[in-house]
Amino acid sequence: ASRSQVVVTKNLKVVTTLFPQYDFVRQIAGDKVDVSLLLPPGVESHAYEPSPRDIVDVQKAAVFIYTGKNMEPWAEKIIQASQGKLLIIDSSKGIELMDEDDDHEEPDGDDENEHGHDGEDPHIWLNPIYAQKMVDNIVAGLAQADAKNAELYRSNGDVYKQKLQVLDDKFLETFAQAKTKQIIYAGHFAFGHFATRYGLEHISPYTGFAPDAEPTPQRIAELIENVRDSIRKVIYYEELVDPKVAKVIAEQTGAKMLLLHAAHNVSKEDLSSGITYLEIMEGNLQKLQEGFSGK
Amino acid sequence: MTHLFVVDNLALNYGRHEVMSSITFAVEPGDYIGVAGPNGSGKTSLIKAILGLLPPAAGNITYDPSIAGSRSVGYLPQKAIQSDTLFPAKVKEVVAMGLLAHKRGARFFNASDYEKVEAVLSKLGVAELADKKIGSLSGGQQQRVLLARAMVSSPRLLVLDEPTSALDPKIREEFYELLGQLNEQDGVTILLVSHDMASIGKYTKKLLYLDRQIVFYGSYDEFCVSGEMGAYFGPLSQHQFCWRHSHDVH
Amino acid sequence: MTHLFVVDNLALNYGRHEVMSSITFAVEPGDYIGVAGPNGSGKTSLIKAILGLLPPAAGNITYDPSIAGSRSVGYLPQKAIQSDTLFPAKVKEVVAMGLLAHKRGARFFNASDYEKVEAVLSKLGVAELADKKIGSLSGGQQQRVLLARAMVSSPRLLVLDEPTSALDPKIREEFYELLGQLNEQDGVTILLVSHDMASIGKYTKKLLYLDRQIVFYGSYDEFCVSGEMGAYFGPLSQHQFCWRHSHDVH
Amino acid sequence: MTYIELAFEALQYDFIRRALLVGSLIALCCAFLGTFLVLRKLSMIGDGLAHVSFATVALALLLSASPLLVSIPLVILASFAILGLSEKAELHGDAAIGLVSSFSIAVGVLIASIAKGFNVDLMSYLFGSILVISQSDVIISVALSVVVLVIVVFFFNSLFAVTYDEEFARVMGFNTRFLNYLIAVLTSITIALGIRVVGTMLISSLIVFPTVTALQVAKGFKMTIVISAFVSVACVIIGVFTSYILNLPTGATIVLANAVTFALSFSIRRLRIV
Amino acid sequence: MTYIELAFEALQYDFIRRALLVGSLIALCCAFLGTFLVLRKLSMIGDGLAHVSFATVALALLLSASPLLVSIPLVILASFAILGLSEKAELHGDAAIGLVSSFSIAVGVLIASIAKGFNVDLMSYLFGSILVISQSDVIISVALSVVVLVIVVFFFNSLFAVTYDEEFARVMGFNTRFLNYLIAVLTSITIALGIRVVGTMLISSLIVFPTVTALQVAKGFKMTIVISAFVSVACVIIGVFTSYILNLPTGATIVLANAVTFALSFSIRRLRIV
Ligand SMILES: Nc1ncnc2c1ncn2[C@@H]1O[C@H](COP(=O)(O)OP(=O)(O)OP(=O)(O)O)[C@@H](O)[C@H]1O
Ligand SMILES: Nc1ncnc2c1ncn2[C@@H]1O[C@H](COP(=O)(O)OP(=O)(O)OP(=O)(O)O)[C@@H](O)[C@H]1O
Ligand SMILES: [Mg+2]
Ligand SMILES: [Mg+2]
Ligand SMILES: [Zn+2]
Repeated sequence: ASRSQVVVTKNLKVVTTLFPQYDFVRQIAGDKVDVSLLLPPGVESHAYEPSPRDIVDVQKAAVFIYTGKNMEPWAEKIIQASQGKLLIIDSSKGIELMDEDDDHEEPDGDDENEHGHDGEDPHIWLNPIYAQKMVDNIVAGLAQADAKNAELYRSNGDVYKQKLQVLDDKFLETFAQAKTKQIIYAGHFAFGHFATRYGLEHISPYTGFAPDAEPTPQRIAELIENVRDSIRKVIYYEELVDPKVAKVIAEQTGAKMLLLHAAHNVSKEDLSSGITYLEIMEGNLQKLQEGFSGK
Repeated sequence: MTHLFVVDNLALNYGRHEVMSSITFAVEPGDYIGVAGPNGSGKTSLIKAILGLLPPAAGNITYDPSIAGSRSVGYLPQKAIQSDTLFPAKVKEVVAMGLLAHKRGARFFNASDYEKVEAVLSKLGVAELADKKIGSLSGGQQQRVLLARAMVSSPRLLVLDEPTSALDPKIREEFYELLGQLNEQDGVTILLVSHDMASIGKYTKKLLYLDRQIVFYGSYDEFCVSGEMGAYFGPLSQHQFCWRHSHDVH
Repeated sequence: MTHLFVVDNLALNYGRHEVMSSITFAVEPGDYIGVAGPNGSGKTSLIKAILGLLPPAAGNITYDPSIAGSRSVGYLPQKAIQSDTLFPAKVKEVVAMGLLAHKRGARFFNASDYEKVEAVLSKLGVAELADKKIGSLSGGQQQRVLLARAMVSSPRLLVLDEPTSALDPKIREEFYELLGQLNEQDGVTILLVSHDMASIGKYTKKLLYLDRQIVFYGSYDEFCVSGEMGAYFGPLSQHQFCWRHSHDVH
Repeated sequence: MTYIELAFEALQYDFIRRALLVGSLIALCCAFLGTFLVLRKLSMIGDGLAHVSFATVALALLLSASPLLVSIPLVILASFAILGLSEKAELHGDAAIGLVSSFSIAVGVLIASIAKGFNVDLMSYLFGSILVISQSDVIISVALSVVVLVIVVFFFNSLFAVTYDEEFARVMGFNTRFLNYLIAVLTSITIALGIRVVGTMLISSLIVFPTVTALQVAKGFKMTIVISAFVSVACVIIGVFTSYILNLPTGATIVLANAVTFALSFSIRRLRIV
Repeated sequence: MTYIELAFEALQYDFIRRALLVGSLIALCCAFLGTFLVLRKLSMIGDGLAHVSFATVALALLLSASPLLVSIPLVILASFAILGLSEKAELHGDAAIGLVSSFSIAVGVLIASIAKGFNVDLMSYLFGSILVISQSDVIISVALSVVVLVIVVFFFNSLFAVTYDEEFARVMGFNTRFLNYLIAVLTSITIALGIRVVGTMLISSLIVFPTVTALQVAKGFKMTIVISAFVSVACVIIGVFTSYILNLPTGATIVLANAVTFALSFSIRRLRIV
């Protein structure tokens, strides 16, 4: 059961690392490309080990799309292992520059030793404005790789960006009426760019964006106090992990647990049922509405 | 008289390496048997088989009910110097272990157990070491502690593999006298492996001489009289190892 | 004559536990010294200090250049029965180890080294075990292998801690004769710890009797004549341990 | 606020009280079993069985079964394999752990690859944190800890005998097989549960640190286990409060408390105060 | 396509050729060092030092330094700590590994917490996969492997002596301290590099499996190390091709190849064929 046994088509082969890019490519290119998701659903980059054909697939593909080296450090190595023809799209291109702090150090040339810049949140796709930028990057890359369909990609991209704009507007409108703007989140807070975009407050027991730091007891106590003080007793949790922190807080405060899906990756069922980025974000909108407003 | 145990046509192997075969003999209650033989002749292996530590390749060993299940056996292994000096065990804890065979259920100790431990330690001259860590003792001291462990439960059968190899002469004599008492007064059956033919001759009643088979099994006096002694230990051996006898004969 | 090594006012401790103190004596080249004393009297500790394995708490030991840096010392530890039976080492590999002290740089073996190994194994009667795994030998066989390791490099000084405790009588005699030859013919200096006073009396030239201090250091004959023997081993000891002497005197 | 006030503040939270209760009980089990494990050269078993759990969770997800229900029996089997290998293949305990643990990770990775992914992150399913123990985990932990403690106390002398000298124990008529498997089962349960409830990091440390600390100062076996139990529980309590007061991650703080205690007892021995 | 054709197809890819080259060299180093490590009860050192690397990467990120440059010296230090502890604190090797490894994870977690978390998954920064070895890693690996192999061969007899009987080696005038630290340094370098290049899972297995396989059938030490080296390299080669042909993750397949080889040699011994 391998992707390489699929009936030979002349379609462009595209490999993406995470779900958002995967979905963006589907929206932009439709059936003009064969897009595949490198990371199996539900697998953390930790436990992920490519098989040789995964790598051959990446090499045989025309386009490889990833989020950036903070999100997928291993992607760098896959890129290095590729020989030549592969077109690599860093979908965060340009966004990083927009986000850059003043004290950003210049890379010292040796990209082996590049490391994550503190405070730089890799979850750019959760901000629909950045998502549009990603779409631009992907469209540009696909157009370069497959010039004869370039026009189609551009127009599909424009249509999709329009949808993202609508999504953005809906969020703005909803949050304008909200009674509170605080997200009490029991997971690793991926919604940094999202919160900045809509002027939301957020509180999470974890300080980093990657799941390495353990929560401290005071942070959990703080969360409990916050839930107790809030008008709507709601605690949000993250996708694809066992929501232990949320459960404990819910047990102590009687709060309601709601899933806020950061869309890194989706479950097997969701993937096969063809869930989209927009559907996930609409779901998030509903959940947030529930927490922020009256009922 | 019923046998304490009977070894019947026993063969012992390690993997494909055959150690001994066709071993047949019986031990009576109250026997005091010295087991001797050259290095590698199978003494330790035979003893391990008797204790159930080495499964026979052929033949079998049948025990009298009084010692079956090994509740009344004391054992001193040849490797008496504890290799793991880091193990946190006090001398008295190690010796008390010897009492566990007689207990059931939770096997907790009581006051009289600790008295027994102290008594046997004094008998072997190491009472003042009771609270020391076993790994910090000298070679001979460790051997005495393990002797104490073998003897503390007053077993019906004592199996000792070179028990005096690291003991100083004074303690050695005292130890043999103690064994003699146990055998004479309490009727304890003793199997004692040793290379010290003089002591075997002096203290034990019977000799089992092995060399990958049974060369001799019977009373020590007979061995001295028979040609075997000279054959195995050279012309002078009679004088040397049949000490009490040679002097009687003089 | 220059000393082989001099022990000067030595004291040895384990942690806060004092083993011995004020030990002063000198060993001459060609000496053959039996070291005796009760269990726990500090024999092994003293030997370890001489070999540089136990740092002195006070005093010091000075060596003649010929043995300094330990390139010409053979050693048999008391714990001769290898505890780790799983270690994959053939008898000849273990014995060859004894030759490494004389090598420099990469310390590889050559053909003559393997001849030496075979020669010493034959001398100790274990030539046929050369290709066996050390862990599969009997206690006495292991002791012989470690003896071979101590002797294979023809060292100038041999330090043996109870080397015959597990040997059978025949091999024991042969071994003592071998030691005698080495001492007489090759001038090897020997320090031999043993509880076997009879053998010490019979084979060694000098006695070092320890009991947490030096009780006696001098020729064995003097020890027999002096009152010490009787004091330590009881009235009969003279007859028993001064064997060759008592018979001379008769 | 003073430290004392902060400590009292901490106590008002359910999750802190649970951490103290469950943490202390698991610490006690680990200290009791740890002494036997460390002396049998099975110090790394916590780590090894964590790797096994990884594979079992992968399997459970593949079969759509409950991870804990698949995990516990398979972890027990793995601990039997470790025992069996060290007997039959004549390996030291740590080599047997190494074999079983590398093998399990490889199997886990293979399962993940064949299954082409799961619906949840494997690791998060498995790894707990002492701060977020659910109601049901509290009940299971308390019940199992009590069972483990009672069994260890009941068989204490037998377990000591078989740990110190298995051959001698056999001669004395002990069922050494049974005792070995008993330790294996108790260890597996404690570790499988511990990994889920307080995480691998903490469970591994709780097995090694208190015992090794006790070994520095104790001469006898009973003393070792008593000191180990005391140190273990004390470090959990100190760690929980300190982490609250200084706003540090709790598991790591407990491990550090253990490290400090070890350093102390190591110095005591080195300076020959005891 | 037949299997043979698939194998030839595999060879046309650079990344496969790199995997074969670097994999074999690292396997050879691991087999050579593994024999000494397993016999010294340091089988789990690969695992332990992987945990140390976790802490060092956290530190490197905190200090904005290059992870590999911070990692290698600290891993070497940690291996010295393991050695030192097993000497000075009189612990078995595996207990010392347990101490150092739990402590490191706790420190890593604390650093991550103090740094207010990082944006990259620390582990993924560290872990390599045998299939994605960069050009520069190939060069470093080849160079270091050659150095390690030459040193081990040069000191072979001395290392054997000190592993078998350290006391005797000291009496013979060996500098046992030097030799111990030599093994520690070589091991640390091999492991730190191996974790980055082929991942922890593979490096741990390559240390334990081939040696243990060899121990089942070999009587002597030289034989053990030769069989171990042969098995180790053969399993890497077989694993790489098999994983290509059957489309399985390569590291896990190599581990399975090792497990199968172990099972074979275990049966050979049990059935007393040798
Ligand atoms: N590692 C150790 N730690 C603490 N004390 C020790 C240690 N080794 C030996 N001792 C103590 O030092 C004293 C001398 O021991 P040593 O081994 O030197 O005696 P020995 O004369 O060789 O005795 P034996 O005839 O029994 O071999 C003994 O009291 C012993 O308990
Ligand atoms: N574990 C083992 N594996 C393989 N062979 C063994 C093992 N143990 C002993 N042997 C072999 O079995 C034979 C008998 O050994 P055993 O230990 O019974 O001899 P022994 O009479 O006790 O000798 P010693 O007087 O030296 O103690 C020897 O040839 C020995 O090499
Ligand atoms: Mg024997
Ligand atoms: Mg001694
Ligand atoms: Zn994320």
